[in-house]
Amino acid sequence: MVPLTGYLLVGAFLFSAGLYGALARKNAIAVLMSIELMLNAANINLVAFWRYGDTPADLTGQVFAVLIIALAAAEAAVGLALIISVYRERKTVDLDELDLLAG
Amino acid sequence: MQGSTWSDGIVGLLTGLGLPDMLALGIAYGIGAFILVNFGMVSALLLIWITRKAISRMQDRLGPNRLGPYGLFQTVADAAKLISKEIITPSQSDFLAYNAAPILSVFGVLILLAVVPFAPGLVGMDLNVGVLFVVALGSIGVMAALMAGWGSNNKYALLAGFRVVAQLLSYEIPMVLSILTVVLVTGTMSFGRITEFQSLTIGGFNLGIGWLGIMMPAAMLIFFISSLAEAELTPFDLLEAESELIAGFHIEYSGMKFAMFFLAQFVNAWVLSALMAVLFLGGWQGPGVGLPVIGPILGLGYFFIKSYAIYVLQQWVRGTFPRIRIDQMMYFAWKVLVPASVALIVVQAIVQKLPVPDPVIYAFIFLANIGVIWVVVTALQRYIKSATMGTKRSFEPAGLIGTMQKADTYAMY
Amino acid sequence: MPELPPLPTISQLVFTGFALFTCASALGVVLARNLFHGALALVATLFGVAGLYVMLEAEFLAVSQVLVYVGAIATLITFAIMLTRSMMYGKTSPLNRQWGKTGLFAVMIFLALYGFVGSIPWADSAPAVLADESMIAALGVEFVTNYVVAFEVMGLLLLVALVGAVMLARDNN
Amino acid sequence: MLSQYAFILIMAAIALVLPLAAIILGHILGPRRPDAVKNAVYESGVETIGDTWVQFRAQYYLIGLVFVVFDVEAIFLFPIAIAYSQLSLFAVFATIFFIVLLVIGLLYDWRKGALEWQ
Repeated sequence: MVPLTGYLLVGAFLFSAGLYGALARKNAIAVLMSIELMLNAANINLVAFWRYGDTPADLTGQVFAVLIIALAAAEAAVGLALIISVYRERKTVDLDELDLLAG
Repeated sequence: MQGSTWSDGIVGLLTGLGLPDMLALGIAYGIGAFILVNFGMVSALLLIWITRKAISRMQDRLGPNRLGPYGLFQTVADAAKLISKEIITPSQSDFLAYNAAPILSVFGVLILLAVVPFAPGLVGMDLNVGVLFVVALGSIGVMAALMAGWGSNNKYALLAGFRVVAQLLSYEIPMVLSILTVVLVTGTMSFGRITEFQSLTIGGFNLGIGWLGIMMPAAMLIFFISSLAEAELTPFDLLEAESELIAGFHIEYSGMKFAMFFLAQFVNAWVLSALMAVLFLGGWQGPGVGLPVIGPILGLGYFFIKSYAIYVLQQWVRGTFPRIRIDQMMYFAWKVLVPASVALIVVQAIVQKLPVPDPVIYAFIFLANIGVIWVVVTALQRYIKSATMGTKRSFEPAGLIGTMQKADTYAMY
Repeated sequence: MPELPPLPTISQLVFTGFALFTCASALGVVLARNLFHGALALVATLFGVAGLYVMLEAEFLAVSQVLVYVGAIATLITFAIMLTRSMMYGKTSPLNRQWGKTGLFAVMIFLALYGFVGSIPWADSAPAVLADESMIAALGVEFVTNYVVAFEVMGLLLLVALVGAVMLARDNN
Repeated sequence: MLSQYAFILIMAAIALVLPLAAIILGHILGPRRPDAVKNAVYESGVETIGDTWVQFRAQYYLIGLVFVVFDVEAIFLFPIAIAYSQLSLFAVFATIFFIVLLVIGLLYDWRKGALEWQ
């Protein structure tokens, strides 16, 4: 049997990697991909705690994981549409050059 | 583990030799998987032969007839030729994407064989989520097409790759929804239990003809059309339209790498026919499969007859229909098939909750299917009429437009 | 003589394989200079996570993960990469100015989480679970009973995504 | 259940290795005489001009978008379909409402012409 710690560590690693990517990458699409990593990290934790919890018959963990997958899909769809429409206006998706509010 | 499966015999034999249980199971699985994968790769040779023979007969040709009986060994010779061809790697291609694409493309098809039920007890592994497994892993093919198109560093390849993806995505939705109608009736996603559902026992004897396709012809038709598109066969082969895109996303591939794409395409077509046989035509169900010894053998026979018959039907369609345009392809998927399948699901969801016995529910579902077919055919007739008239009009002198007396007589030509 | 640790079981070996594969691909996502390679690494990561779900006996989640993430989201991301010509940025550094500080921050977060996870004696074994089709059915029942509000809100969210994203992404000319 | 997926894992390994072996065999058996023209990008005999990454129309993205939404719908509907015989009338109503929401979205896109190929 794999201890719960193993899954939690994978989740922690995915989260940290996603955090780094989301903060350090210049390309907006790369940032979005990193956010997907972080969502996956959360999902791993949800499912792992469901499995190792006292009552696996209670499916709350799995339900939330499915909801997060659906949420991630909607987020990616709208986020990428935003990026595409920004690209049309500014011809770049480089977040360093996108300073619409800086005047 | 449910029921007796093929692996039990091997495991029993190995544990009898004194091997630990885990190792015995691993070896048994390894043997089974190896046979299944090889069956997939070798059957491609037969499938290509069937295709060539079927298409050539339709075009009044003989097809391959030199090597072996009925030219059966022609594809073997072709394979031997392909394996000894030079593999050209285009300069500036992306190493990772270019080389991984053909392997992934074959992998995405062969792994589907793991859940196809061949006969009672003879299924690689009857997963609880079998249906979704097939749909999910089908998306590997999409990724492979994108990787091949991008990795080749060729404009035509990338363009074709995009078209492939657009088409596969568009037709995956009607396919999933038509599978959902089956799941709604059977209440299971496992292929084994879906097959067992389609038995028809009268007086203790399993006739095995309670096929869902009889009850749900519209869903079956939607599945068949989407499977044509997913297999990239002729009415939907605009992604390799020779006249526009030269060959498709595998232009830059040669030798064995090209052969892998080719193999994946043919095996994919057969796997889709096999799935249609399982979902709508009872899989291995047929008269007499309930018998003790001869039953499984009969079942295997029924399964192969059905799946190959559907494969030949696909080739028939391929040899008959012209290629459709990309806008028609989109129109058909999103404005015909998706609404039709959603309508089927909603009607089924309501009908199955009616407080009447099962046979009445099945009769209602059948009527709903017929209704959907009627509506779709009527709508399509109207569309074809207007499209034909539009074409006619654009070929007529401008001064004559509007002076036409009877538009309907033009539509008839 | 010190006692040797017990040999890893097969499931532990497979878990280690999946975990390493997932983490390595995740690093690939954030470090790849070529954005398309990053997207491929993302696909690999998502497959690895699906493998972990299978190890956790959540098979429905595993196929959903592959279906939605690999089949749909990864394809969308690839489309967006091509549409925005993001491959052109390969010549300059893919990272912004604060990547050093951020990297340090991320490593610190990981170490903190590592210390936290390691300091708590989590359960080493899970209760047995009947992972057959009845569990998937129970999941379906949950959607339309206890979580029916979340389910309908998700439908609304998808509707908004469908409407909003199409308005944003459409060619206006 | 895990032993079932052990079979899938073994099968996946074999299904990856066999095509790889076939391609490597092709590399070994085939001749290898590359030259600059042979390795050049094929474009009907003309030299390639410009980048491969010509800009694509947003239509492809729109298809992907509608696909994502319906894919997500499917993962919600499959478990409900399995549990269908145990559901109350309220649950059935909730499911149909969910489907209707997405149909509204589809109809909106239809009216806005997002499903046309201009």
